[in-house]
Amino acid sequence: MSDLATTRPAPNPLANPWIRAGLILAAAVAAILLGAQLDSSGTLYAVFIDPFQQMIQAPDLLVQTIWEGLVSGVLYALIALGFVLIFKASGVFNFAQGIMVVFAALTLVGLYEKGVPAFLAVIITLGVMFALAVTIERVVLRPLVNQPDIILFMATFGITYFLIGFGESLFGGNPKQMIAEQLFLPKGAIDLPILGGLVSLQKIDIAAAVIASLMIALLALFFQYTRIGRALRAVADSHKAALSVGISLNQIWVIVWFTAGIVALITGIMWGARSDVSFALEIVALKALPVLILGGFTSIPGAIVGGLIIGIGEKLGEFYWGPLVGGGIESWLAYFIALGFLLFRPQGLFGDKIIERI
Amino acid sequence: MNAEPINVTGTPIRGKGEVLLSVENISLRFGGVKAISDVSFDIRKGEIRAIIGPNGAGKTSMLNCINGFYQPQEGQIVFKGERRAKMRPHRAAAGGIARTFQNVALFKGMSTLDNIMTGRTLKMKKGFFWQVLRHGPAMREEIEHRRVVEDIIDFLQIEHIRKLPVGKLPYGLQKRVELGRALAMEPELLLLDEPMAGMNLEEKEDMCRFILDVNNQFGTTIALIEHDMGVVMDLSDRVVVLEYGRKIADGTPDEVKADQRVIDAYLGVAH
Amino acid sequence: MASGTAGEADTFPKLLLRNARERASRVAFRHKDLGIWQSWNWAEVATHVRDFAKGLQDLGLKRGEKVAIIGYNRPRLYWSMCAAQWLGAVPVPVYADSVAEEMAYVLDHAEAVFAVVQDQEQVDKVLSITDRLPHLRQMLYDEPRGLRDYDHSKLHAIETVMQAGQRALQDPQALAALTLGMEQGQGSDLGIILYTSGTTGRPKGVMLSHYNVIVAAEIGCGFDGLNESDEVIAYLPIAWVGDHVFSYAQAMLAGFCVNCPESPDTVIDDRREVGTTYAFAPPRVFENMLTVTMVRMEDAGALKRKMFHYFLGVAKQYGEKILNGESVPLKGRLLYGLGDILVYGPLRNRFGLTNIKVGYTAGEAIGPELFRFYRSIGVNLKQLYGQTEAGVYITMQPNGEIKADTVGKPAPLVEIRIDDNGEVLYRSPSIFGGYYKDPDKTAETMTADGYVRSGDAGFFDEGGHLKIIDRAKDVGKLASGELFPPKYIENKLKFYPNIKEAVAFGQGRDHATVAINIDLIAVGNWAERNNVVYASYQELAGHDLVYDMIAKHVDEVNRSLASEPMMGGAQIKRFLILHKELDADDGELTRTQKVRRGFIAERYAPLVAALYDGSEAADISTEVTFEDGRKGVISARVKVRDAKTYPVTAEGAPAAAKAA
Amino acid sequence: MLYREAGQYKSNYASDMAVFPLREDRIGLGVMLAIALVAIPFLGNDFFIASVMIPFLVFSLAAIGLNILTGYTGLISLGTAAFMGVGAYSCYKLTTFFPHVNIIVLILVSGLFSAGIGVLFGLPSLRIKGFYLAVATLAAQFFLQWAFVRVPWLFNYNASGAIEVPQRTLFGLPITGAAATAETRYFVCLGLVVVMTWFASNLVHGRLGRSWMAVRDMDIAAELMGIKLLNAKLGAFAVSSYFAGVAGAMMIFFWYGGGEAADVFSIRLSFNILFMVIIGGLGSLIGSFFGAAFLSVLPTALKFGLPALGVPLTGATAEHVTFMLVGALIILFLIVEPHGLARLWQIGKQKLRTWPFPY
Repeated sequence: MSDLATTRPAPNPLANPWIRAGLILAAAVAAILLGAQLDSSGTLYAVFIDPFQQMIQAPDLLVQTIWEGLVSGVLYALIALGFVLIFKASGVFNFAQGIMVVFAALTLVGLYEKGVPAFLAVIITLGVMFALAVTIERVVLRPLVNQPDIILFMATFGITYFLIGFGESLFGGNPKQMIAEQLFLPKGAIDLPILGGLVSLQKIDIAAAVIASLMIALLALFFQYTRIGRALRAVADSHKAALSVGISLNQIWVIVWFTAGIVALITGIMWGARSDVSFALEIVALKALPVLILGGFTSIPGAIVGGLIIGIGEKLGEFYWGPLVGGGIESWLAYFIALGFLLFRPQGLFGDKIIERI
Repeated sequence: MNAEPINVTGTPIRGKGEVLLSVENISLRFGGVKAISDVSFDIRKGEIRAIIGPNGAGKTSMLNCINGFYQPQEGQIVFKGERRAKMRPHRAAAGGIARTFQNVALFKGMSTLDNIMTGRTLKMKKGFFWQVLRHGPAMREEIEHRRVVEDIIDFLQIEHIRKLPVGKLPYGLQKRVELGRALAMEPELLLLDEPMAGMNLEEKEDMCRFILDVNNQFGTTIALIEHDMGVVMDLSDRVVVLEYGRKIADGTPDEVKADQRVIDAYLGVAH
Repeated sequence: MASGTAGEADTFPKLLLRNARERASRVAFRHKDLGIWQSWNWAEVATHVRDFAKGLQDLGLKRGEKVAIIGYNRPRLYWSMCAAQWLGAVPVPVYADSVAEEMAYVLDHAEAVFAVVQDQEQVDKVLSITDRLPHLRQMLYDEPRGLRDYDHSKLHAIETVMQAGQRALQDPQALAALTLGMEQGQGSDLGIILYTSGTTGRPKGVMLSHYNVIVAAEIGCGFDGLNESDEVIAYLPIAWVGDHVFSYAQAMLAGFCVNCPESPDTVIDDRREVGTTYAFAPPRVFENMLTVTMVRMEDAGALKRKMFHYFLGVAKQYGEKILNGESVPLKGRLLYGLGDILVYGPLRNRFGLTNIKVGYTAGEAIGPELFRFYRSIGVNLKQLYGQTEAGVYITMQPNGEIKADTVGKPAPLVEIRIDDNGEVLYRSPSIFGGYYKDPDKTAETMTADGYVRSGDAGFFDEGGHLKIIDRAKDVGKLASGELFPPKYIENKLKFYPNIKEAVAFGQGRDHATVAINIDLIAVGNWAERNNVVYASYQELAGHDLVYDMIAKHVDEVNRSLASEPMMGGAQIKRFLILHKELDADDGELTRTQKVRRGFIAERYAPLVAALYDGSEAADISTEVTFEDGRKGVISARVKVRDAKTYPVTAEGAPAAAKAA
Repeated sequence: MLYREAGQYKSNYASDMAVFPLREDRIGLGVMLAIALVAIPFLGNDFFIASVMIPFLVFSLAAIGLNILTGYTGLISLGTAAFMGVGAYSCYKLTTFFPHVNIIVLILVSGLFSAGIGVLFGLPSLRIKGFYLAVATLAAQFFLQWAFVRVPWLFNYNASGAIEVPQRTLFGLPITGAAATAETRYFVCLGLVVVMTWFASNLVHGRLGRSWMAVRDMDIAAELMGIKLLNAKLGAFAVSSYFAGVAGAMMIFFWYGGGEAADVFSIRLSFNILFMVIIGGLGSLIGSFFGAAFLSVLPTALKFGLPALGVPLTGATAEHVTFMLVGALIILFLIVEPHGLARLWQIGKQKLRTWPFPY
């Protein structure tokens, strides 16, 4: 009992000269940036009142925005899911998840372009992802076992760079069209009259949400009811425990990375069907980081909820507040949302409480 | 001299000073679990005070409260006449409380010398400008503190590992370096959390000697947690016994040894 | 005292003042302490010693009284010698590692009134025997650690004594009086008493005057051209005449710097840091360095190992010749130059011998291979033969005339005569004035015409170089009447790295036998390479394969004995490997690590019996003293092996005949 | 083998605490400086100096900055490029406000702005650690990068969004702008990098450096030693960002020119600098140089080296191969020597010291 930890006292932030200096600086920077953008008269109104008035005045637009946020949130969540799977089972913070999505999608499209039938291409792509998992386990993870986290983290950077170069030299750097139709993914939109306006829902988005939900359910079942799934959960708790169950760590890593590969492929198909398949997705995949921060690195529900919060928050922010500062705030808003959460819950929404022992 | 040989007369003078620190009705909870309930005791200037008790008695938590790492929900701590309910650890350090840890908490990537030098941080004043130049006042300050650190190294007999990274040292030596780092703060109150855990007999004897010498030579007040009863009884002037977060005895080693509740607690009776 | 004294300065305090005048700001002493080399120049040392002398005087030290000095090599302990000499008192350095018993004898015998000691350990040791030291009045210590609570009525820190002296000397009259007292000292005054550890019996106090020691120092300084720019590291016991002459007398005379290491464990690193130019070490130190070198090189990569051994071969071929200034073909010079970059230079660097001008070894015979190794890599290593009674120097090896198996020519000013029984006798201005309080022993040792009996048997070879066989009284005879030189045999065995010690028996017996101590480092390493598993020293020592290996060495020694004049009869018939290391703490070795043959024969009587009664093995249990002073008993069953002996060869026979 | 330590004793603490206590190391440093000052300008052509050496110096400085934060203080940052950008844009603005002040002064001052922004984004480091902190720095990266594009004031409302590097002189010699020769720019960069490396070395060997490392190794213990965590961490952020800022300003003014300023300071540059630090060795200044040399020279070497070896490469393929190689090399390095090139250097030096012994 003597070692049990408690939460540390929160210091009075204002008492610290650094924080005071920081706040003054922050205010100064904000003033400079905003001052350069806004006329001084309507700033407060534009920030705190006008957007909400707009929401109330045009609820259909609000619903539309939220729906779009929801959909991109689902995709963020899918990428984050890949992260969580690997992090839970092997403690590796897999920076390469984003590029695995691109790589999977590119492989699929590339194969199809080479004349392989669509569904066969899917199967071959799965095979490629399996081969990738085995290779990564053999070449990267096994030699690096027992290294500190940051080393493994950096190794996934290496994987990322390698896959970028490899993918580009195989498939070229140009954006490609996803073979959505060939995979019988629906096209077109459903227009719903809501709250006095029309809200347009893309069928592909609905499909994405459904497929994502299905996959999450499948994963849950897999973890809950299969021997391997249970072993994976055991390994998350303790590597030794997993070994005592009689499953080799190496196998587990292959399975986990392969699972993450499947998730990546599905994410890639969905994402590709909405926009192009290109390496730009790599940067988008970084959005999974704030999602993970919100959800906690080890929680699958956390990844989903986090993804939705980030997706919706981002779209609302961009739509209602973005124009105030010249737009494009989608590129960083997600991180600020996560940061805001972090300052209040450093361990994330669903993460385990941080215990400080001494 | 012809008649009488030179002999040793000095017995250490300690445990007679005024109260340096007193713990008043401290309670500490983690969520619903009570780690410490309503414990009071005091530490007098110049004494060696042992805190003993079975595992989970709240000993380390007690030390953590004393140096501000944990905030007790109830009660107060009076240190050098100053009453406080809350204190940041670095404030406690500035006030003259140093400590070592149950599981060695050294700075593993740094050398023995640098580890002990960090103990001097609070006493180093030269600002950023001089630090950047590392000449003139900054270097003089650095040398001045190096001298103090070398005295400590000499005192603890760790000359041969002066420039080695501490991460690879044997456990016993790490404990010694950690003690050195705490001593470098020139504390008034030194908290030692199981200074002899995991040591062999010889290392224990060395450590005992160092603790006594510190107390004796620098007049440092020491509060220590230790499991080895022999060591506790030999070293300490007074002992406080905790069990399940409560104080069950307080007194000289002999008094405590004779206390029925202590005997029960240690023999596992009457739980 | 014409040539014997350095001008006016005929005592050490006077030499010190001369140095303070002539080279005031040159560094005189360094001590690795608190992480750096704390330094004192001659002017500072002179002031400290003067203050110290005054402090001692005020504590009641008087002319002619004895001051015991106990501890490792510390500047303040050296200063205490000089401070005592300043007052006309006589310093008596004592081996720091001697047990209380030995110390009690020496301090009592010397009638020491003051004891200047290093630290708490020595204070405690002296305190534990004070009831046997009626003369002891005051004790001083160098390191105050742990001594705070001791009764300080008769115990003082050197620092406080010096400070008190300094305060007292503010009075110009006191200063004048103190200086006057010092100037009254003469070269012929008793300068120091050095107790010899002695292989048998009680230590004897060798009395040396200032004149004796200064002459000895002059012999050495002149012989090798030592000057004020030299650096020496003081790490051998201060009670040993060698250290006294090298680290005290010669430093005072030539004005060079004495470096005191941080602790006995850090000598190698400290020596490397200071880069000594003048070094002394007993053979075992050199041997140890070579053993460690070879052991480490075993772990090096194959290529590096090959290169290393190749260049050692080059060095063997040309190195000594180059050092001796002989002619060497250009190819040899080039190869040696390359080797110097790749191997010899770095090796000297690791040994801390980069700047070495001359290195000496003495005290024991050094293995010829070992000796040549150091010379071949460019270390000017020499042997000397000396004794405390001689103020150290008896013979020395002049540059260019260095042989591994002799100890050189008579040192300057030294005359040598070989007695009828083969014993070496010597006479020089530096020989001692007698044993303290022991006229009988003095008379035994000194001849009427002023020669000193060395107690060693030896002979001059054709080149006029002295060759020492053994202790004169130890050169015995077998029952057959053939010569039995035990040390000679032992040394031949000890030249093998695997053998750490050997003790030969045979006096009055039918044949020679030996008990052997293996070298744990070398044999342990061999065991590792050969997959020999062992749990303890005892187990390793008793291992059959180890016996086989040692048997080979014994066999080689026998061959070599068979080929030498007069030695053929002393071949080893049987041997055993001892189950424990011979240890000075158990009295089996002297403090200078020489074997005490008689004591060992007694202590291991059952083993010696087994060596002669033909049995295969014998049981033995011996009491041992652990490092912390506790005692315990070790028992073992020790195997005995037979060794092959060889007929005395033709080459040896005529020589033997001639001698006869 | 090259070391002769005998006789190199220290009789005072100042020399014992010197950064290079061994004479051979000081000689080595001297040789390297001589090569940088004399051999390279004499032997290298303009292309080599402008496309290899100047980038190397700029990256080295940025890597030192990140190393102070990540290697010495243990705080991961993925926003180095943005902090470099702050330095670059500050410097640009300063040149417009103070056209007569020497450019070197302005570059050094622009680092202060970067330090300020660094502190601002370092504030969360008190509450959050590890990967969580990486997100805070990503926020800085994306926000600042956005600002470089969206705040026209920063690029003086230039229609193209580019910033123009004005011509500035030092002792009458043009050191920035089109008229500045590669050599002069190189010498200025070299001077700045040498001086700032010396500053960094002073800092990490002193009280601040020890505080940083203490926070890195065991923050709780550091706090109980009286080290204020917030001060130590923000101090590290400030110093780190200062170095990054100066490097950023140097990058634009001495190397890149202002054309693509907003694109240069991208997340990819942040990653590259992080790789330099990791491959070079965390917590090692010399490692920062190694890492920078490795990663800045490698692409150039591949681009021109492979065709020279007879491997035909189009521009695009070369880029792809570079990516793959860099990725593979990162993994290889992490496997072979996770402590980076600096550790290899250390081991090599140790081998030379103990030569011919293996240890």
